Amino acid sequence: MFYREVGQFKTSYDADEAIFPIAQDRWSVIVLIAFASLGVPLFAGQYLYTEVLIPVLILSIAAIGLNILTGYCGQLSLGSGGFMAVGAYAAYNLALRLPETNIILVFLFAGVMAMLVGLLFGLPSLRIKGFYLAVATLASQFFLEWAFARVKWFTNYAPSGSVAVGRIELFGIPIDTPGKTYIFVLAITVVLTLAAKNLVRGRIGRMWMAIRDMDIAAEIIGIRPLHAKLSAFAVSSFYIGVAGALWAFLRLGSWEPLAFDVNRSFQVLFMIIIGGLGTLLGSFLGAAFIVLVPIFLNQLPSWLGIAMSTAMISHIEFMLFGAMIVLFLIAEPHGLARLWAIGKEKLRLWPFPY
Amino acid sequence: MLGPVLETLIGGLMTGVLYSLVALGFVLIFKASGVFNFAQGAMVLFAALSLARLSEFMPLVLAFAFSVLIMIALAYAIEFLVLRHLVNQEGIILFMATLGIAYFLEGFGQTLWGSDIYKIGLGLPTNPIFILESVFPGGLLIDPVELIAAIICAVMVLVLAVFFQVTRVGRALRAVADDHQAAQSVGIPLNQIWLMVWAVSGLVALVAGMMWGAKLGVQFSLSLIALKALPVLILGGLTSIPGAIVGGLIIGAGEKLAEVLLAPVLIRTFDLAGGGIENWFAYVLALAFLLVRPQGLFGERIIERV
Amino acid sequence: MRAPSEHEIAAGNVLLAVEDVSLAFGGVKAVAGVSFDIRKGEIRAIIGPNGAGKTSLLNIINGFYQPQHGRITFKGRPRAAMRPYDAALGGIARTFQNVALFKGMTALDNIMAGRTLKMRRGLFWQLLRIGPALAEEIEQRRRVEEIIDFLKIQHIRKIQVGKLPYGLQKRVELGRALAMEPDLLLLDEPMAGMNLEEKEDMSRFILDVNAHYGTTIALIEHDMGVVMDLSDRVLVLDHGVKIADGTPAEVQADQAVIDAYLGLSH
Amino acid sequence: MTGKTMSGIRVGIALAGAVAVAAPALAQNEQFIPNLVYRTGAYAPNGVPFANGIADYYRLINERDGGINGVKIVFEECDTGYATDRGVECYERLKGKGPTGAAYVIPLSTGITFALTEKTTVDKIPIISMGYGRSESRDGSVFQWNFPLLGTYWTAADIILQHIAKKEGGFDKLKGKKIALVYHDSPYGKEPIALLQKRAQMHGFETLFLPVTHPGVEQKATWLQIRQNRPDYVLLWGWGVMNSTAIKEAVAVGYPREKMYGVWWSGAEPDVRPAEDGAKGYNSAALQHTAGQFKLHEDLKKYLYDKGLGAAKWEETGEILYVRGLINAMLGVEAIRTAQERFGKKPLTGEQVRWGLENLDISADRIKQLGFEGELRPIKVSCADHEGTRTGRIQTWDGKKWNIASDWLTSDDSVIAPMVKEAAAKYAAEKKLTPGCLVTN
Repeated sequence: MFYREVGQFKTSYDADEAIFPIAQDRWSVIVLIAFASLGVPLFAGQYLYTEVLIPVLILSIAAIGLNILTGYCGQLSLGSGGFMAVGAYAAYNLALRLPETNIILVFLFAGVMAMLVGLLFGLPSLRIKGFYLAVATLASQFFLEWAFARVKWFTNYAPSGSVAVGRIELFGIPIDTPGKTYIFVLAITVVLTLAAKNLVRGRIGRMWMAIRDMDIAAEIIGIRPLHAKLSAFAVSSFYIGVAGALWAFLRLGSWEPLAFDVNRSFQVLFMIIIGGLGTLLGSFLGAAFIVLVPIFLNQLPSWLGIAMSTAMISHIEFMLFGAMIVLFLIAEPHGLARLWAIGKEKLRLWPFPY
Repeated sequence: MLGPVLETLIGGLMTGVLYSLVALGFVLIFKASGVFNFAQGAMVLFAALSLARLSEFMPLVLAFAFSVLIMIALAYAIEFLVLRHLVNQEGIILFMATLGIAYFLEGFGQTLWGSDIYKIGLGLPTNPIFILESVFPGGLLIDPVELIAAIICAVMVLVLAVFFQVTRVGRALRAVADDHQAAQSVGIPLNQIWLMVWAVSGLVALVAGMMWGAKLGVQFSLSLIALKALPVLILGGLTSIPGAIVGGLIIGAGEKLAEVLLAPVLIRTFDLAGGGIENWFAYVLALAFLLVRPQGLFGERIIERV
Repeated sequence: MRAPSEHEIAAGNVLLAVEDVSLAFGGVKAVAGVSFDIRKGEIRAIIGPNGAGKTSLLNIINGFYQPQHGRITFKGRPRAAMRPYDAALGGIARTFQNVALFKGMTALDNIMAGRTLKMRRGLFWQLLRIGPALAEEIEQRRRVEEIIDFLKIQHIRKIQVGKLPYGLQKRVELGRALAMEPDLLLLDEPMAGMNLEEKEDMSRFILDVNAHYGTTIALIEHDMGVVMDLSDRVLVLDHGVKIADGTPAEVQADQAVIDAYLGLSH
Repeated sequence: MTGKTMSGIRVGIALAGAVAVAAPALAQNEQFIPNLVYRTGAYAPNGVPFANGIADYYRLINERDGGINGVKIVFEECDTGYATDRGVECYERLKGKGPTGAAYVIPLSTGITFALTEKTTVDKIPIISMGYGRSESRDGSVFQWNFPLLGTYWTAADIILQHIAKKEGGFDKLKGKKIALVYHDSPYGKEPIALLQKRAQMHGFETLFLPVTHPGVEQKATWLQIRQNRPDYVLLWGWGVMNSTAIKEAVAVGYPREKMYGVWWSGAEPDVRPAEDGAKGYNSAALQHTAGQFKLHEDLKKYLYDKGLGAAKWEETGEILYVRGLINAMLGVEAIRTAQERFGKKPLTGEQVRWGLENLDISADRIKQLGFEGELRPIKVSCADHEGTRTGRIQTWDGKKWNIASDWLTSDDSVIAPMVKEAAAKYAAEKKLTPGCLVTN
């Protein structure tokens, strides 16, 4: 009853092509964004900002990026960490060498550089598929990790190999508190998410999905695999690069290449598997899941008043993620997002059983 | 100059043998069930941990026997809990599922067995052997542990080859590898075969874990050798046992030679902060190969049908 | 047997000609020296027993397989082989024996995907989805809705095609092919696995497409009744070799055909 | 089950105990201390004993003394896995806990120390990086919140070089020699490079830097290069599984262990034990203390282990890294005690504890009183010197235990001080800081 689309007639294709054709969806998204930007700052403390909201938002951008490539276009990548590193170091170097550059431009540059590198490493996807491609993306992961540790110019000859960013400001306003950082990240996330939503429901998104579902048939209706795959690599790497720069600048502040190692790649992949392959909502749910579970596990023993060692918590985290991935792949390949959709379906009929 | 190069080559080849051993586990599973088992590395860790911890209480032989049982139980659990539910899924989904299994096993293994460094005391000689001392100054170095590992690996491959060629189970396995449905239609029970093949690759993991463990100690990082075996597979072809062996040797020798010979040149030319190129070099080598010959050295050509 | 249509009058205007084409897999000859043509506006049937090389021939026409020998002339342009993309660009659409839809997408998106070639706006406009990109999308949507109406699949528009029954999937696939506004439509067993009612529906759609859009159609079909009803001309293959070519009546009377095919199935 | 898993569980019990006390009472008389550790992953073999030492000392203070002057210590562990980003996460998660927030943070990783350096300045929480961290951070006028107590990596490298020079008969004898550094490819491993380069320039020896990729199990090529380049000495800056692997590989290529010198993080039992007899003769720097039980252990036994409250196994309490954990925790507790003298016997803020650290002055008598005699030399911290003392020794593994193999060696400040000054000035310039001592009211 609460989620009814009955009675909402679309009188034009224009209306049906709107970004959220169902009124409840439209309103809930508007309310959600309004709440996130206006409501949350009323009560959020520093911990909620820096440990939950900011990391979830930034990782969601990375997850959207990987979801475009893997979930929408069907090209498995284990190189997200490397592309995040490209974004981080590109942003670092631009901010370092042209300190007057607007921070928005810095992040755009990060995305563009990651996009170019992504295009380069996406080229093999034309010849190789599936886990062969996954292994090829691992090659890029290891190479990039190595390059940022070894080429001294990237780290401005820092003897430790660790780099740090200074003050960040936007149009003269310093982004120095968790609250401001959050709003800034939120704005970027909203813009990038809406752009991704537009892409995946238009011509390009259909091209990606066609390649994913059946690349041979796609070619026959005039979709060039080269075009589709490379555009997916480009857009995906752009998002991941921006996420990497945000992660480095607004979350870590100081980092070394290990912050973007292969575990980061796995982490982002797990987000989209658990959240839902080929859904944008899933990218958010997956990121939230991956961020919240360790926090939750750490709190759990004290809530329950039982003894659990630090090592045990870590091990459980490993086991839980592993089990969740298998479970989702078996039971619900579309992940948390699908569970959400089923829930919505139920709400549509509630309280009537049919 | 020749001495060091030869020595690096020998060292690389022997490391390569150990890679082959891990890659072999991958190949077996892929051949029979089409699953690209990323958890092979975690299985190596798990097997080695079992062996190391059990051997603290009992003679090594007994510990080995128990570990074999544990690996078979593990194979059964994987088949029963995971694979059975993912029949007919795309390869990529199965691959991701094994990623999940790998994570689970890493946590589970450490919960069960601990996360310290453990010893596997095979009583192998550790001091280096030098050969051809008359030809090269200082002789050529050979690590006896690796030499023994190489021999064990060779025996292992021989046994597997015989197993596949001669036994009834082996023939059934090959039939399954060729065509699942056809094999099923002539009455070969798929589930049993899969169980079998996971158990065998568990055994291979145990041997690999034993050799690596004897060399370096058993510790969490063992699971990372899965990442080392991937380029080997790409190079050798996913379905070929000889491919895994030859691929391992090429990757092992290639990466060590690159590190010793190429890295110093790169460092000088580009003013790098150190070498350490072997990690990606193996992958780039495999990738370059892949672009030329997508099915790998010995792999079967993949023909796509509409 | 239907009355000669107006298209047959226009016959003689060749859209696609295949000359002496051969294709072998390993040692097996799938197609051996086949020559035939498809005329503008006609409905051309390709028949033959299993393994006769029918599907292989379609695959050669739209560039899936590269023939080892022979020449294809499409719209007056001869070439040794097609590429699938070039075929699509040139206006060749097709459906498959085992439906080749994009299973994760809705029926609407599947058909919209068929209009990819008609859409021009690049990444930037797509990102914003305002102005030209939105206008283009809405324009194409309008065309696609016509096809949806025509195939009477309005009710399944927003359902993932993987969840649809087989018959409807076939219809969506036809819709996707039609969305390309093809000059030549290749149908590989469009009625396989359908019940009588569905077959009648599908026959009606095929005839309507031919009449309504003037689309040239080449189809592979096993049901001889359907073939005789629908087609203007029939090509008969057996073991990769052409054994007859002519009107349904001529083919039906051909001794070689009766021996190789009709004789066996009747 | 035996071993570390079990001991881990015992820590858990101890931990939950503390939390259970904390939660219902909402007691305000508690000092919260976060504990960044790693009990899992590639570095667990070294992380676990250290974490146990810290945990046991805090518990001992609570059990024996009822806290620091009556202020109970509440601590919480967070597993970083030695990963910098996890470390930052842990820090952020724990920094605000307790009535006054975190007293100080012990990152137990140079990478995490680097990452936290700027954050702690904003949050006003001091970092104790005992025997690690940024070498230039001993300059308290620039790095006001960093305390690399007992010695930085420049100190460590200098002590080792002094020992080698002594063996060779003076620094001038190093001319033409070749010294290799096998290092963990992270900020930790890279720290000594600057000092080695400086000393190489001064004395004319050659250097060879060989990075080892995380986690350090892949060192075959590294050691083949060592065999082929035949350096006169090999310095090892490894951690966790990398150390034991390095020694094993040295055995495999026949490099004499007597010529290998590890930093003090490469000189504990887990590093040499897996190599068995092969490690015999291997040297490492020692951070003032040695292995073995000492006076404090009487209390540890009486108040913790006899009651089953200890985090480790009793036999493990004499291990090097466990002892180091004890010392680290003790220095932190003493800093709080020092600060309490000025700010009152109540839970203190990080800012107040920082004052305690900067005015930390532990005399020989006090060390004896604390039960650490023989494990630590007097330490006096000041704004100009956040290191407090820079003296160490060299120890050698005889196959069974570590033996002290040198006199006390103090790093040469005529070499290091200018380097610190330069590096700190560069940092201050980059961050636009005005150097100066921090005054806390």
